[in-house]
Amino acid sequence: MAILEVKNVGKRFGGLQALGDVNLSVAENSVHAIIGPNGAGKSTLLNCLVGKLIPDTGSVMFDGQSVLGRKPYEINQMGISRVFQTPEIFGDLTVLENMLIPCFAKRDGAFRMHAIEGIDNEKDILGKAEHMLEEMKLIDKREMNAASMSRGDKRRLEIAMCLAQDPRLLLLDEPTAGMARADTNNTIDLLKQIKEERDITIAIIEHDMHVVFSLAERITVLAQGTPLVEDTPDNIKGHPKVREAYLGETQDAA
Amino acid sequence: MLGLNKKDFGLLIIVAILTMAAPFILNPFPEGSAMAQFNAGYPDLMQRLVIFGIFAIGFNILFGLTGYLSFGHAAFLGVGSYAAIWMMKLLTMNVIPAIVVSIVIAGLFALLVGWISLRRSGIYFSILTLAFAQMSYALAYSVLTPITGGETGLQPKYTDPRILDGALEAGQSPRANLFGLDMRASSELVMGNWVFTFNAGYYIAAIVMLIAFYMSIRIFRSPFGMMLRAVKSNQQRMNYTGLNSKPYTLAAFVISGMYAGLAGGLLVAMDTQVGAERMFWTASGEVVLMTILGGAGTLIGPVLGAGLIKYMENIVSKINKGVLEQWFAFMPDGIEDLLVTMIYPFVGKGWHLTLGIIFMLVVIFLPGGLVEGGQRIGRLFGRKKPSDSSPDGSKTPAE
Amino acid sequence: MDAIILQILNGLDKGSAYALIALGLTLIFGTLGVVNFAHGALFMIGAFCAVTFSKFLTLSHTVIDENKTDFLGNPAKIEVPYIYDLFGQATGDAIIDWAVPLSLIVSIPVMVGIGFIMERGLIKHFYKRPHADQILVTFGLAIVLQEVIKYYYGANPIPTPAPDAFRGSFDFGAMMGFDPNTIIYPYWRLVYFAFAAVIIGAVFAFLQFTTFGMVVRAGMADRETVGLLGINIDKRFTIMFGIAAAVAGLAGVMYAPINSPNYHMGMDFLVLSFVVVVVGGMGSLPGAVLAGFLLGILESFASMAVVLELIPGINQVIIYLVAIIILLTRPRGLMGRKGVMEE
Amino acid sequence: MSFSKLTRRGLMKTGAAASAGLTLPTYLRADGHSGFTNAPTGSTVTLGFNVPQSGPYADEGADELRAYELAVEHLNGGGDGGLMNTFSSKALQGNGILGKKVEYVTGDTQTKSDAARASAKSMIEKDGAVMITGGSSSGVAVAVQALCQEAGVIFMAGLTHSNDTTGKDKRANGFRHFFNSYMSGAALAPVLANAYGTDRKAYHLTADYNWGYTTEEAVRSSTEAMGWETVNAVKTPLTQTDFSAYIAPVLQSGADTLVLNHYGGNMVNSLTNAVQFGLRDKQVNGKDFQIVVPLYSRLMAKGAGANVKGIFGSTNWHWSLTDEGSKAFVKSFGTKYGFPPSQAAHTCYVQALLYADAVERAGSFNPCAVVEALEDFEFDGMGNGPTLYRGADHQCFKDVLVVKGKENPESEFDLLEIVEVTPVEQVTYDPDHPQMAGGSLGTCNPGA
Repeated sequence: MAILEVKNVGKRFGGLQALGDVNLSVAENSVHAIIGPNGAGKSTLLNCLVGKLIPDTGSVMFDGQSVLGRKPYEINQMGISRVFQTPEIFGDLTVLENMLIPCFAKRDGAFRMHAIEGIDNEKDILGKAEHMLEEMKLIDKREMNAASMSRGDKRRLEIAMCLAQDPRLLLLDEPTAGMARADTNNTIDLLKQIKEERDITIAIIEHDMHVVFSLAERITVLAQGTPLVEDTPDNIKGHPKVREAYLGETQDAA
Repeated sequence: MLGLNKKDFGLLIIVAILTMAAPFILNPFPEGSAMAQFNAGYPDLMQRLVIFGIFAIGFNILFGLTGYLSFGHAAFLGVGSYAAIWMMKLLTMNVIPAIVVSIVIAGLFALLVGWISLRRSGIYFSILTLAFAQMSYALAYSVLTPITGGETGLQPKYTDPRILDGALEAGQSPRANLFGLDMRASSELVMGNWVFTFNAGYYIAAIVMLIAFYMSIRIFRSPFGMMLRAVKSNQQRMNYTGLNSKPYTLAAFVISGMYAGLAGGLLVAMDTQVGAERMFWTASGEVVLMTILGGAGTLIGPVLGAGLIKYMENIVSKINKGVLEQWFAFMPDGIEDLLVTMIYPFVGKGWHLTLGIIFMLVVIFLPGGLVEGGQRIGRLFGRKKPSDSSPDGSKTPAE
Repeated sequence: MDAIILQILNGLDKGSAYALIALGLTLIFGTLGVVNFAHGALFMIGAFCAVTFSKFLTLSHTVIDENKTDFLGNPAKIEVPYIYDLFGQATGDAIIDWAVPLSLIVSIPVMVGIGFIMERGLIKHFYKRPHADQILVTFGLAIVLQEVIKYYYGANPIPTPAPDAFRGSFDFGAMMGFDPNTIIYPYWRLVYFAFAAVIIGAVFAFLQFTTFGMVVRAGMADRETVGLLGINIDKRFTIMFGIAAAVAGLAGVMYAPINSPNYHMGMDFLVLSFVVVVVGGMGSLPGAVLAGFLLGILESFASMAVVLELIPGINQVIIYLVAIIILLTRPRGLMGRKGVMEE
Repeated sequence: MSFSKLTRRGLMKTGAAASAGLTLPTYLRADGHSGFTNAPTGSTVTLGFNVPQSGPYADEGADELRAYELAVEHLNGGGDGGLMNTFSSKALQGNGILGKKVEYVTGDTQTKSDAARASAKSMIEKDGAVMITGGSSSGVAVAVQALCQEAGVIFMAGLTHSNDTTGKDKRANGFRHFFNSYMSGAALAPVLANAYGTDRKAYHLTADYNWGYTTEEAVRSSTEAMGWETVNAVKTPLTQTDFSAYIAPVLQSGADTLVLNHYGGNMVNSLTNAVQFGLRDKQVNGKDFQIVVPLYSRLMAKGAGANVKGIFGSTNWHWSLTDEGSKAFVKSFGTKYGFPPSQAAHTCYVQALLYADAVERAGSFNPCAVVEALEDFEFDGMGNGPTLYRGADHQCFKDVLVVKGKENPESEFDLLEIVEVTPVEQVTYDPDHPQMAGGSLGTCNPGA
């Protein structure tokens, strides 16, 4: 069953057709990768899914409900979490606080005037946050300012923050971009582990073929704003069209 | 204790002790001595110190936590003041309804201004708030004169209707009171050459300030407070974490507007008069300066900043040439003249100069404001472990 | 009709003052990323350059005139400017009369110097600091500067008249076929408008057509990249600060005959010029100029008696009202770039 | 703890309770209950001089302060005695006030009512001032006057020209020596009619706040009574610095006279702008265009420079007056400071002396006694001719000067020439005149 259904989505920026006629279906509990050369429209598509952009045409259904016209925070509350290319965390806050915020968002919704009771008294939330940190091996950094962590740790924290909301769909935007090989492998392992332990669907945009082929169960290749092929990794590897349009170019990108 | 952790409770107790003992602490010099000029323990200034403390505490909830720099907060103080004085003119000289109404009206006005201004961020937000405040000032000073008294402001008169109070004897000045306790009532304690004044109004204002301070600690330590700091840190992440930052910032804006209204109401309760200059942009700027000077985002910083500025304004501005000559009278004539000439430009009518220099020195050398200065001194002497991770964010300078 | 033409003329003149100040403010903001609250003070110092220069020209020695008495009944002391001794009375008077235009020559190096000192001594250390800190430190500096001026010149305005040749006003009405005296405009204000146009044009040309300007523009767009190219952008920014200070100062010099300078004239303009800059859009030079003229014209229209009868008090709030409307309809002002000072 | 309704320096009635819990030896003030705020107990008496020291009126404030210092010197027997020699009342001995040496404290009003009240309060509460005086605007005067009424001290207003100070906002503890808008109008109108004729069309520019309103009303009603027509009256914001947009349309309106109801910086700028527009070189309705400035001050005239030449206005006092009082004052002020005093300095000096004299005559610092001594007090020799401090509204009634900007000034102080000394009868009005209506003095408040 498809949890995310993208139908006939198109988006123009002035004279530029960023997305042509995108149809995409992400099956529940799968890992689905979207690849494509630079300018293929991957990020535009992603932004259409999370409410940052509104497509000109077509529909985006998540779990049977349309996400179009909803604000990012509403879409998030529906169960879609997003990991950014460069980790977006609360740099001025401590690691623990970074973890607490999604926990509160999960429990209290988009806004709650929760101004009197101290955080110290929220034992359930604190417990959950610390548990997540432990799981992500960040617990010894809990009092650290998030901005002062290493990039790898920031990435882990961001993923942990997304997971704390128990999303049904996790969107990853080039999660290993700019990472050293060791960090990349750690992230792959982390994502694999997440997949094993949770009922979660993962959609990933990635340049790095190593990452894609290690994780993905299905792959969609995007070129010039339209999907070229959609298939299993094994089939994609050998697909002549893909080689021609894409893989040649990725060698320098990766 | 009181829902606070040990450290915060300690801070609250220290502040409570300081405010309660302010009549002693602010009057360290004996009457008649040359240094008595520096005594600040008289009712009016003590009242102003705590009232502007409230104003700055409230401003800090908005600016210190969310990073939204409002340049129009004096408008809420002014609106609160006008609301309070009209309650005193129409209803009763009892300060309770005046203060309550001033909070409510300022809150409503802040809701309106915030709802519009928060559509923009950064400097665009600052200018929007400034525009609203300047319009309020300009209108209050001119076309709204029938409501605001314009240039001459409003004072209660014995001819006002005041439906809850009995009619005053002709010629009696109406006095602000709390169920009969006159705000201006004072007792004096004479100890040797020292005179300490205990003023009813001051203690009421101080208690309100303590409550306001306590509330601000609770807000800082609450999930709401954390969300506000999240707004400042990364709005993008906040939105993608399912949180709607608008109502959070609007709530912070309204709360700080209500604090400003409370300060405005208290000003009227202590000194029953309102003038439109209270809303001029320099007054809005002043609270920004108080907050940054003390340390934005810290709990106690704004109170310290407010205290410093008001102290300068009221004490340093009163040091005239005669006073200087009196100080240095014991020195040989030439040196006396030299000292007087050197110091004179910085005191009395030159107090603005000293203020400007202090602003510059603090920002240049203490980016975190006076609180950072205190921490440095503490580290120097106390060898206490610096509290880097203190969740009040005192470590990170304000944006 | 004639009333409308007159107010447009007025608005252009008013706007040229706003535009000049906003231009300097935007130059500093756009190149250095610094919010300079001391910019109004620079304008004020410019005006006081004119005051000082005319004081300097009238430096006098006293001659006791036994025939006249002063207010206490003592023999009067007559002040004779040294310049009379040098050039004779007629030439001396002519030079004194032209003090304001002449002081332009003096004020350029003075203002550039002040700009250099400010940038190297203070502002430089605040590039990486939060905007709030920049505001506080420059505000402190503005207070210090104006208090220093007040200490030496007092709080009263000091009359600094334009040369006699520019006294009176030009009758546009008669020229355009209206009744005489319906559209008159003072010569000096026309001079001011022309002067502002020249300065604005010169700044734009400088940024557009010189290599220096191109580097600075590139730096405004992306400081790091330009730095990577090995160009010493800091030095250029210092020069830019000097230019901005000179623009503000010259605006002040020429403004001195319009309103007698006083020590707080900078603060009076500060808030207004920030509104102009923001309405124009942070970091946009054409925006600043456009907004300056737009607000000037609107302010002039709002002060017409007919308009005031219709909406009492509109002249008090027009600028702020327009600012609110523009910022709500155009999120980044008229011509602002995305992401500049929105955090 | 029980609170006694005393402010500082007054005696505590029941303060003993306050010290009950303290182990240190405590003493109550030894003096007896004197029944009013800040009753002077020692050998000195403290006066509070509350003048603008920062902001646009700082120079005027500085001149006021000079006058006060001079007054204190004279009261304490120093200097040449100044106006004490010419003052019709001879109660002052030059030995302070009631034998107590006069001391003073100063404060900065910033020309803001809040700041003025704060500094007045600090003088009352901290320094024990028994009288507050000074100020350079009506907003401040009204605010501080109301404060002094509440606190139970006397307020001797400085420069305040609005009708409201002794009109709708008058207070029993407050007194004004300075003249007001009504008097300006009443004094100016006949002179204007005389000089410019009775069929003038006037265009008013009015500062958009209380003082502007009362001045416009006063000048309008008295000039209209002379036959002038008011073509238009436009309000200008207080914060306006460039008045071109208001002045440019004046000629189009068909007006031949421009009345600038502005003061301070506003007046300097609007007058400078008007002259720049060349209005005074124009002919309208076959008449020379004229400009009028209802309230003149020499300090402001100095700011406007040559632009004041030939322009009519009114003033409270001018140093070129030749009566004995004025001469004495100019002499002692000029000798001490090297330049002639401004009208602000004069009114402040006189107010300080009048207060001291009233205390001497009343034999008490008690505000109610002082009020009684000042009410309906007639005096002379203070530079304005015979003067009455009217009991009904605490306003001084005296001759008003109509002045004109001098064409050929002989010195930097010689900017105005006296055109006419309007006799007091012509500027006197009923206490319940419509322009003054709506207020009530109440009764004097001695405070504690």
